[in-house]
Amino acid sequence: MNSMTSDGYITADGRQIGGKLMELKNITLRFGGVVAIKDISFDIRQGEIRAIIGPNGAGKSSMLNVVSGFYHPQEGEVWFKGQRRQPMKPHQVAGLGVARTFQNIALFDGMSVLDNIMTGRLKKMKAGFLSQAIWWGKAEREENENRAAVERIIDFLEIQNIRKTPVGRLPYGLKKRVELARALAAEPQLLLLDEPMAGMNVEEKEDMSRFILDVNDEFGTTICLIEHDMGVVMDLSDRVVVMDYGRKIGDGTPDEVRNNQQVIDAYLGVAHE
Amino acid sequence: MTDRQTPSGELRSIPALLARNVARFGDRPAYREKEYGIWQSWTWSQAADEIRAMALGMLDLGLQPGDHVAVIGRNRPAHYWGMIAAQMCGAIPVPLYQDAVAEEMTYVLGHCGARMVICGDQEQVDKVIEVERTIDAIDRIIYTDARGLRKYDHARMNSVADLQDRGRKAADRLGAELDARTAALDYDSTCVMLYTSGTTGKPKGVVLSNRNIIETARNSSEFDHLTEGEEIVAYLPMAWVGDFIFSMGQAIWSGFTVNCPEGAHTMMTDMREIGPTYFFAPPRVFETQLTSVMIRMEDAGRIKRWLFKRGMDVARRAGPSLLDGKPVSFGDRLAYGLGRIFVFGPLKNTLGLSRVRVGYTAGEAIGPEIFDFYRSLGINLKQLYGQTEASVFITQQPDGQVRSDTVGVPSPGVEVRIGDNGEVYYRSPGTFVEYYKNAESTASTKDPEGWVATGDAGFFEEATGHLRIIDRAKDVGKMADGTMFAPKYVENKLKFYPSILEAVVIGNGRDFCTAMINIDLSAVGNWAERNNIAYSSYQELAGHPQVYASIKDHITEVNKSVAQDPMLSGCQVHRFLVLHKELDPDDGEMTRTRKVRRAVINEKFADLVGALYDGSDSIHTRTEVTYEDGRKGQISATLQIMDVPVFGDAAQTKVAAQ
Amino acid sequence: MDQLIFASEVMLNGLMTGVMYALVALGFVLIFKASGVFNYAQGVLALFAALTLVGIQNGQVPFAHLINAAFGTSLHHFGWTVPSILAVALTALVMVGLAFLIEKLVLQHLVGQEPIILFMATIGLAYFLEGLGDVMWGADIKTLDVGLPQGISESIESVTDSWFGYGYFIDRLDIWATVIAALLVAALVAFAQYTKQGRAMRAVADDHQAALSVGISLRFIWVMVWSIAGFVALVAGIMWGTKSGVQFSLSLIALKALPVLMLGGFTSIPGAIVGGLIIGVGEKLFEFAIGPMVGGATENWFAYVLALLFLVFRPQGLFGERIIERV
Amino acid sequence: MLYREAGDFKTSYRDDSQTFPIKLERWGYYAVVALAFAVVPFVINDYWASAVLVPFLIYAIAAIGLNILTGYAGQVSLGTGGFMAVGAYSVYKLMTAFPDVSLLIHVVLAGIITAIVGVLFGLPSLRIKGFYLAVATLAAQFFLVWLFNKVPWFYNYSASGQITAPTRTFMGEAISGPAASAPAKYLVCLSFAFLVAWMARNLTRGSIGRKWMAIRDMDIAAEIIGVNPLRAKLSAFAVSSFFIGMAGALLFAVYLGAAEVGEAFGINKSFLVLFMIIIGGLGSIFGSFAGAAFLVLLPVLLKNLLVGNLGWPTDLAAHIELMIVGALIVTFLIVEPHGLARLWSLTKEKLRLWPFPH
Repeated sequence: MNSMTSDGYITADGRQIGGKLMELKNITLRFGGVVAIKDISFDIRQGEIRAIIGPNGAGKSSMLNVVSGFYHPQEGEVWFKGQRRQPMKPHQVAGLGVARTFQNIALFDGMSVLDNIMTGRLKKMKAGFLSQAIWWGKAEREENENRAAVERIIDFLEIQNIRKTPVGRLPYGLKKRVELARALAAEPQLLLLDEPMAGMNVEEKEDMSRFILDVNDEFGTTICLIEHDMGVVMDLSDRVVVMDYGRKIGDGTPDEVRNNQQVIDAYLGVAHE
Repeated sequence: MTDRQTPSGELRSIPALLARNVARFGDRPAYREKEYGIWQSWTWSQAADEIRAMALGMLDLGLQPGDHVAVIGRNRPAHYWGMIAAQMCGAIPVPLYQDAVAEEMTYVLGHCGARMVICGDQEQVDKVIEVERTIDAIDRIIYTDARGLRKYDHARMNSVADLQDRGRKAADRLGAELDARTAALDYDSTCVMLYTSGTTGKPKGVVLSNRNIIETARNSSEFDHLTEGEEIVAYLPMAWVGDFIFSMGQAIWSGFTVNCPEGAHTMMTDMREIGPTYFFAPPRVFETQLTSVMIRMEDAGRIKRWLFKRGMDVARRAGPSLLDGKPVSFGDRLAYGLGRIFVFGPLKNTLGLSRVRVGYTAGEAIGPEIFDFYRSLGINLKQLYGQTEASVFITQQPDGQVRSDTVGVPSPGVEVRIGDNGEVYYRSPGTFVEYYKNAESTASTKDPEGWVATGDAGFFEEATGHLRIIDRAKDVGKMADGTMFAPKYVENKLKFYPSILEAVVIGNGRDFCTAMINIDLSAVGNWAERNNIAYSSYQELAGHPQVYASIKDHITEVNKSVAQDPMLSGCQVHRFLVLHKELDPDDGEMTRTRKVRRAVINEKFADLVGALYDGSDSIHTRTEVTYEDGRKGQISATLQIMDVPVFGDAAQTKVAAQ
Repeated sequence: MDQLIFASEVMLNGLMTGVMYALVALGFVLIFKASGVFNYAQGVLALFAALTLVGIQNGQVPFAHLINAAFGTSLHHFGWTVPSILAVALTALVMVGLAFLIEKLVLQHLVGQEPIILFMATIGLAYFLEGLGDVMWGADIKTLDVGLPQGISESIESVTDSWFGYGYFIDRLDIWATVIAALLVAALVAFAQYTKQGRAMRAVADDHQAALSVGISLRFIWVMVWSIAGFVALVAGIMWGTKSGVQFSLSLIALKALPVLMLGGFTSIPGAIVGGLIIGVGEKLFEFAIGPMVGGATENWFAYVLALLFLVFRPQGLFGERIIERV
Repeated sequence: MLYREAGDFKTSYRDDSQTFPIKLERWGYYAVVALAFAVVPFVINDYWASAVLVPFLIYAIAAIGLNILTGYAGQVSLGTGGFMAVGAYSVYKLMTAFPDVSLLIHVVLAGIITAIVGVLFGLPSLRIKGFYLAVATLAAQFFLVWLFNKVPWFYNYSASGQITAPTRTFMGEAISGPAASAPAKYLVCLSFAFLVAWMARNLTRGSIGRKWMAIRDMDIAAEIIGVNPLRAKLSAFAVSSFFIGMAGALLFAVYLGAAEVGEAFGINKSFLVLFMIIIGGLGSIFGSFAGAAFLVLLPVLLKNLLVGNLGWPTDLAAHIELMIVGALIVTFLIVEPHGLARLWSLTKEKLRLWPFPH
């Protein structure tokens, strides 16, 4: 835990970044014979915006799934909040304060925007079965308290006017925002964004970037995002990990990465894409 | 008028009234705001606590009596509270237009020397910080919405919440001080300062005393029997006197509820949810709403459209009379009842107007058809006439005496007289104290007896005693015999006919009026085709006898109606001609905004004017014109001049002329 | 020793029933593979086929009841009878027509719906067809005879008797049924493997889009598989019908086939066959061994419980493709 | 058109999330409840009770139960008949074993027993999905029916193998057995239906309900945001079976009076209830009532029409009914998979926007 307080750093825009929130040590992940991730190590620090980039098929998604605890690497260790994380069921990871969004939106189409976001707070709702059945006491109180919390997020992401709309009817951009809202509702310490800008037009991307920055600024949430669109990431994130063919080929501030030969090769597609 | 009695008790200030409301309506809702998905509500006592906390906070931050506190932001309870809190500290609230750009703001903030500025959000804060570069009077910024301000330097900045914490902490220390200052407020101490969005020159700071606001609020509330049960939606700019009277003056006098929408974009839905019982909107709001209704109905199915049409026909026929309690045939009553169920009931409901008991429109003249549309739906929409200097009310329409062409009778406590130049003067308890730091324009607007010139010309109808506004006073002249000459009044009546595009009425200082007409080429051309009248040019069409005939009929009609108003009967058009060319900005005959330049026309068409008055029945003229490409050219034509029958006593003056 | 011999006889019977199950199950698998529809109506198809067959054979007037009820007439038979072969052929035609209608009126409009919706739709279809069958041909139990030999086969009895001193009791019909079923199964497998349409069908099963892109008409495939299913149903109908008369209970063979599918996997033809045999033998043995202790009639549920337990440990069935979850 | 919502605003989340947020509907609801409890009992006669209202209420309970499992939690079950049987036989055993305990308590206990059985048969749902599960639930159906058929203990060794409900009273009124009056039966079922609907609404509006729906809409995502699938699914099975069990108990004890498991709780019962929620609307409590009403009334109407008016033979009518029901199911699945409930809400939207089209 001492590492939490030690070795922080100051970002370009003068934010104080804390110590290690999560550290991945020599992670290797295989599917059957296929090696998706080969011996990758990096850390995510308190309060920073950390990006994992790389060309399609570089293993970014697998990496994020390791971070989120959905995949269990065959080799290597995952340290979170100063403790080694043992393999666990996905629904247990949520309890540790990790929330995520998905590359291809994973909202609950049968429910309204509000209900979708409310699901983000399920872990916080403890009312007993009976109390809920008769909707008395704790159940109702808890429902209203959490609604209030969720409404703040709705207000923050400026989606008041679609509050009661079924998510099925929403355009793509808004769905992404609702998904972000759902993740925020869990008040995570670590927020994972899987290609938050995928398939967005320019101004949607700008909106999303603004929200990501605001989230980090307003709630001090640590954010780890993966994205293959290099441009956006560079002016968004404090530090960037670059992956290619399941290996780490670069790690550092956007500028450092930008001038890294291997990265340039990978992106200018010496190899593929 | 200074001897006007003060209202019962010692209710000589807004804070005093607030205290009264806490005592009288303590648990009734005072303010609501749509936020976080529901209508957050504050009872009068809760609001009073919030306000007191803010006031103490301001005190703690060193606000002095007589300081000015600017408020910039959308309608929010916190902003209204801020103003009351400032008053409690003996300071003067100054609400500003939130869309004002930095320069305007710089002037105003500099002019009033605001010590403290309450800002709605980051945008406003940024502007104020911008202003601070040039103005150093400001030493505190209070903001309501913290979003994005986290990283700002908070040395001289507080959030409202923070302000209130300070206040609550300092309660024991400063409570007494605050009460003292509040008690010190009397009937003639300044209540608010409002800047008139000056169309000409710099904006002027209108100083309104507690007397102005409270007397006006009381009189107008009694006039419309407003109770603590009313619901209003506060959405008009806080800097505008109207909002201050409705959402502050009347609200606190009658103790009714002020509802603040979530934001501009949700205005309509919020309006629908609340369903106000007392509603004010400038004509354009009603216009846009009506158009949107019509557009939406276009998409409806045939049955619905038919139903709507039928419903509205009935409404137009029976609605207004029912509203004014005039007798209506049983059949119409029945039809209207059905219409209420199937058409206007739901319609009013979707527009959020179904609970409106009293509605006002003012500002500029509202189109009769729009006005009637809302009236016929059974909405008691009325007109009032007022201005900032009067704390709004000069005249207003009593229930059951509502018409689209008058602005009603003098509001209670207001004296109105028509100057000999036809200009409307008023004197009332609402009459403003002064223009801040601007003695001479104060003097020029308000004479020693307290009469204020509105700058509008108008007259009272003998029959009804209702005031009718004719024109801006400066455009109103005198005939030779001294009767009023109001060209615009007549011209507007003429232009009401589609075939008449422009009309220039002449007669200032003359024995009788004459007119030069421009026909509307599209309308008349259209008419010509239908009656297969061949024509090659505007000039030819303009000279066509049938056209002349129809124009003559129109003018005759107008004369008839003008003759109705004794004061204006002198303005009947005795002779007219149809111009051989269209009045054109390129020829300098009109402004770019298509306002007639009388002077230019008088000298350019001097010969025509002469002919109009020397009794000749035709005149040959050459006129210089500018073509599209800028080349100049000459056109010549022989114009026919026609006499028009006139009515009433105006008939003699004509005889006299010959 | 005797126990063993009895058991073997039981197993033999089991195998023969198993083949029948396999046959019905195959109908499901074909439709499922080609159209992703889990066709609950399969059993009712069999009933409907059998009813139609009988009806045609005896020259019944279709909808006689309805017409009589509506117009107070009293039609029942045309008064002629149709030779079995012809009747079977005609019935087959009817089944093809039915397949066509089903595709046109139902499947077409449910393209792209979740499987569960399609499943429920076929339940509705089952109800409809059952009702239709009864309205067309009447609900009374009918005997069906297309000339299949019946009764205990003495030859087998005597042979086995001479071998183990105990004569197996085996119904000729069962033997015939088994043989025909086996042939049909073989034929279908061959069809699926080696004919053009068969390959097209499998292609559709594997990937609709791809199939479309190479110009295979989904609608044709569907009509085809439903016709085949109809034909299979017809055969099954004949067997069961001959054995125990044509009546509502006949439609329950579908319910028998379901566990077979769960066991074998909905998408696997060999699975259907193996599953069928396992269930057939399993339930007979279970009834033979445990039945008496719990009051018998265990066939009703044994297959299900077996399949259920099995599924819990191998959700995709014996030969079904593995289900992989991704984020 | 009918709606007048101006001025109907919410100042607390409590008001905003109530079941009938719109004033008009709230009053309508109160009116219906008042009517059902205060007026109907005095005008009801035996025909209406036994032909329409009582079965309607009982099936509504069952439909709500199945809707919890299938409509909300997305787990299709074809075992409803079997679970109703569990309810029926439990209540029978309880009634006969503890004659002096109130029947109402027995009904609830029967529900609880069914809930336990339901959870047992729900276990496979953790491994198998969609119609694999649907088919698997048939196992419950067949096994349970067989069980009650073959084990004499369940039907107290009665010669006929039938179970017959003895007369039980509540506050002196006979509510089961031949002596029970129409109003008594009606009121008992109404009270249960009302409570069940109310509980179901509460459960589905809160966190449990959201867990169920999350699992239904996208189980992996649900798991990642922290829903424990085991708990969610089993709780759905438990609640669902609890309601269905009570429905079975009432069906036997109050409505039928005597039952033979095969025909009273056969697989057709399972389908009947499934059809009710398809036609009524998956994931809607109102839909459960609508569906139940529809499928209870349809046969009555057809019978009156075909047999009563046209004098057609009963069996023919029955077969035509089969066809119609089947056709309706298919039509609904094609045209409006969300059933009557959705149709209703669409109409409602139109009315609220009236006279505007959108």
